Amino acid sequence: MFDSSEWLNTDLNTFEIGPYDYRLQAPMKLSLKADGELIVSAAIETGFLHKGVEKALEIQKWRASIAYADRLDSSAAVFAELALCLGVEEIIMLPVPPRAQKIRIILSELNRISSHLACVAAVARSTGALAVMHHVLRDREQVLDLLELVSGARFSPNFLRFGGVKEDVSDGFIEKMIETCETILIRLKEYDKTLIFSDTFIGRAKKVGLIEKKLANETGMTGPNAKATGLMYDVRSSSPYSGYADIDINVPLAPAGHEHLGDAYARILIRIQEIATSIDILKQAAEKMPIGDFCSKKPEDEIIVPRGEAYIRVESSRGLLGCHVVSDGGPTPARIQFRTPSMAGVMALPKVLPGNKLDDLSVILSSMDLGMSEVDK
Amino acid sequence: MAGRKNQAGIGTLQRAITWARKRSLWYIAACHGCCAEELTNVLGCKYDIERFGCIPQIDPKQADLLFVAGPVSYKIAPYLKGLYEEMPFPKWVISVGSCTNCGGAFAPEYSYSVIAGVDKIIPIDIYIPGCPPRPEAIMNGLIKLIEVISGLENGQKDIAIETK
Amino acid sequence: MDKKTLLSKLNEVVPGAVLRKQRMGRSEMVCLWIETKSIQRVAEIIKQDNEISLDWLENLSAMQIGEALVFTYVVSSWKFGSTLILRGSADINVSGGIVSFPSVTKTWPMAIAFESEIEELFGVSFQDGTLHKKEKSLLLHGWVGFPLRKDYVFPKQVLGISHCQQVTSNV
Amino acid sequence: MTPWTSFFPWVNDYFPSWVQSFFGVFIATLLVIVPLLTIFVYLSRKISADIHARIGPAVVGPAGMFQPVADLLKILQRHTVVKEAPLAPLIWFYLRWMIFFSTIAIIPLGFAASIFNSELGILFFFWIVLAAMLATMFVGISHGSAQGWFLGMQIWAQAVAGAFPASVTIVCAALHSGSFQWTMVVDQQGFSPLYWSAFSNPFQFISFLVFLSSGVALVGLSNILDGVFVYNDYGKGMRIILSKLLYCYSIFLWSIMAVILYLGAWNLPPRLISAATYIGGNPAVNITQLGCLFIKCFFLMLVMVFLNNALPRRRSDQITYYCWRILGPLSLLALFGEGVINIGGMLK
Repeated sequence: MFDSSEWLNTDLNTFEIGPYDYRLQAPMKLSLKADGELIVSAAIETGFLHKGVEKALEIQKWRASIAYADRLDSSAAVFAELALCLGVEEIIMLPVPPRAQKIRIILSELNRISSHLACVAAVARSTGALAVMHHVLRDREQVLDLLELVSGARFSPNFLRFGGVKEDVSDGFIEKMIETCETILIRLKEYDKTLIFSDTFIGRAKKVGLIEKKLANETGMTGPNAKATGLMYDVRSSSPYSGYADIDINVPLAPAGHEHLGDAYARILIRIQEIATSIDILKQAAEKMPIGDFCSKKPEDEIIVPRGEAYIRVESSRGLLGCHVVSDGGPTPARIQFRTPSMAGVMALPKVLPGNKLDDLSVILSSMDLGMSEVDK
Repeated sequence: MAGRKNQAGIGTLQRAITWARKRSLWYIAACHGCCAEELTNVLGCKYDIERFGCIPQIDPKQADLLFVAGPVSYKIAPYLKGLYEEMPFPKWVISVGSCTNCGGAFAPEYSYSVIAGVDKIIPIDIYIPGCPPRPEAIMNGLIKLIEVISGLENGQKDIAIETK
Repeated sequence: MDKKTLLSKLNEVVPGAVLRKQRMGRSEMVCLWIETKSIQRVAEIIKQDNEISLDWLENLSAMQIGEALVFTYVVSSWKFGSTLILRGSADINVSGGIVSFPSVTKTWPMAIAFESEIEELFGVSFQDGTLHKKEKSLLLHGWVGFPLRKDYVFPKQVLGISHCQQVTSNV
Repeated sequence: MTPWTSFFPWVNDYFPSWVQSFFGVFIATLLVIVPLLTIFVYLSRKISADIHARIGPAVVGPAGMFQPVADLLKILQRHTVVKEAPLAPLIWFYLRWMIFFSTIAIIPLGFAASIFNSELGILFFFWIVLAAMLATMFVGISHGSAQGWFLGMQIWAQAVAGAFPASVTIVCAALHSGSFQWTMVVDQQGFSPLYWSAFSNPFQFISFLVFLSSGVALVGLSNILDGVFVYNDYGKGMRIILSKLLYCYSIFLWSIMAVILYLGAWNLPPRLISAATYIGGNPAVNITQLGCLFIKCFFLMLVMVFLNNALPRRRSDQITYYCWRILGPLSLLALFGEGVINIGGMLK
């Protein structure tokens, strides 16, 4: 990354980029030392969005813990719900009817598409392509309308229950979902022309924010950021959970010799391809949707969780989301800990930023899609 | 020069200034966590608030309106207060979502690090309930703020926005 | 790498380290209780040994059960995709309130983030890990008390702002 | 005795000529430049909203027509920011503004109306824009903060990179039309596009494209950097308006130069000229010429709006690389080609 020809060996300017800044996607403090235009060293301070979710989960009863799992990170809400529900179901040994599993897959894939579209919109905004940003937000609205049609809420749906789903999916929903999938596939081609393959964007995103495979390995990075560096790990295919077993997923991966390996451009490509795979999964889930009841537990039943613990892995839109649920038989959970995927991104930042130009800071941060409310819990 | 005064005793110059203030509210958004996602959609093209003359600004010195969205932790409270102080008068604050209104899901008995209501550090003009509130609710709060600025008693509607 | 050979290798290299072997809840993952003083040694072995090569610390979570802090290391390997869970525990009421526990950042660098979080929320100081600058700090500087402990009492007032529900007059 | 004052002959015996030209400039600014720029601000917001598939300002007046008026009035009456500005950036800021707006005196508003019709014509314009960019750099440097210094240098590097190909293309255009004087340049071109000098020969077309794209580097995109640091720190209402007006005016200036040099400014078909003289005599002709000039110039300004709002934008070091490595040689090629054609012409 450091081609020494660009060194100015001037004395280093320090740039303090505070919590509220137009270049950052979420509040964090960055203190950068820059030699002219090149960033030399970066230090990050987080913790500004610390809400104490895990303490709140220990105070609330079991029934309310799903709503708090939503609030962990709003753009990847369904995944935290899914992880928590799977954990508790494993402790209670509660069978989940196959129809509910398919509905859960549909919900999580819709949430993944809306989270990736939000990341593409952020990258378009950071490179100045405001038109593409608005078009991406318009298409994201269609996905959010689907989530609202199912669960009534656009972001934190609070739709999953222990043992299944809150309500059945109305029959008009499946057709509307297939129709939205078609329009989004067409829109993806439109983004290719306006943003992805326009040479100004390639110029802005090429060799920017380079993450080597070794660094991704060292910080335990998963999800699109790691797939862009060639690190093949996807929980849906390696250890399928909740009905992913009979759905074949071709996980996008940047091949080893890829000329954009690990930079911001590869991350955006991987996210676009993940949207395509999610659409493919949605179609398969729609075909294989069995008939049956949607929840193996009546809403009015009392939730009694015996002593026990479980560790669940779920593929969230930012990577591996782990949930370690511990219950001591009481009415409230003993301990619920989330292993959030963006933590690896935050840890890797001080090693990714040096060597890049100061103008590219917002491109790097938006292409890594760091969910700060996930990191600070 | 005693301009012609209307029945509320406000001179034409003052009415012109309030007209200008309510029709061009440049806003800056303090985004923390969940409700911030709704603010990007409100800026987006389906629920566009630039129709009301609201341009997103990148610097508090240029902004008149501050959207506070999402749970405000004690660690970011001084910076939020600093952001509010940097804005020139006259300025207004809209608090989006129940986390900033009253602590919401992270009320004081459930969370130790979220301020129970941002009106403990900065004065707030409009409270928008919801967790997260729908974009229509945020726009309704904005229209309510425009009505408050133009001094209409509650219930009276802003004719220009109603007809559009 | 099945359980038998893993256990035998561990016992012969670090005798007496593995206290108990059990299943993790109802899943088929193996969970080994390790005595605190030889955690670093065990971590070293399972990472360097090329048949086991558990080189990715997936998750490090702490919880307080009764009077003890239990640390759960979920370790898996990129090569084989296998997962192992190590358990360590430490007594919580130590004089001065700060529990000391050996750190594993030397073998798994990604443990820095997990450990700094646990340091703040549980009041643990991890011994002789890599000297990492406290990059990721969660709470306000100088926060009194460790929030995730069971006996934690919520603050009455923080930064001059009263931590209570009723709406004070506009500041 | 400019044709504009032919309306009221008594003007000559009361006011000396420099007072007339002063009032000419004053009126030209108030009646022509400022309303044109407010229309441009409104249209740029409405069109960029349309590009983004949304409705632009729609509440103020019919289809949001008076939105710039509301913005203007709001900015003016806003209370001052707490920090009072140190002297150095202020001086350079106002100097830059004065340099830019001094060009109003020499804008050729129509054939006979150019108040100051000198031999230097086009070159005079070009060096003024460059001087204004230099003043911007000093605004940045005297700002004192690392970010201010850094952004000031960035603006100046981008300006110089844009200036070199622009100056070569100006020389090439003057070579084509024989002199730097406005009137001579315009006489070479006719009303129909075939006679425009941009399409007269391939080298002129290259120099037209190079002139436009170097204008984007020199003037068009600099607004992002201005708006970020200097005026915000001491952003009193009036200064924000000035910097916004300045940005729109610099685009207007550059597109007027492009129209005059390459797109056959204010040449009207003979039948239209005779009709205009029949209706209102000489001033009516001037007004139609002015209208023709501004319509053409308007379309070029909308290109700048499109570049700013729709497509992804290059970094400033990529812009300077693009100017030096691609636009520079292209403009030299155009100059060389133009020279060959002239020599060919002379030998004939």
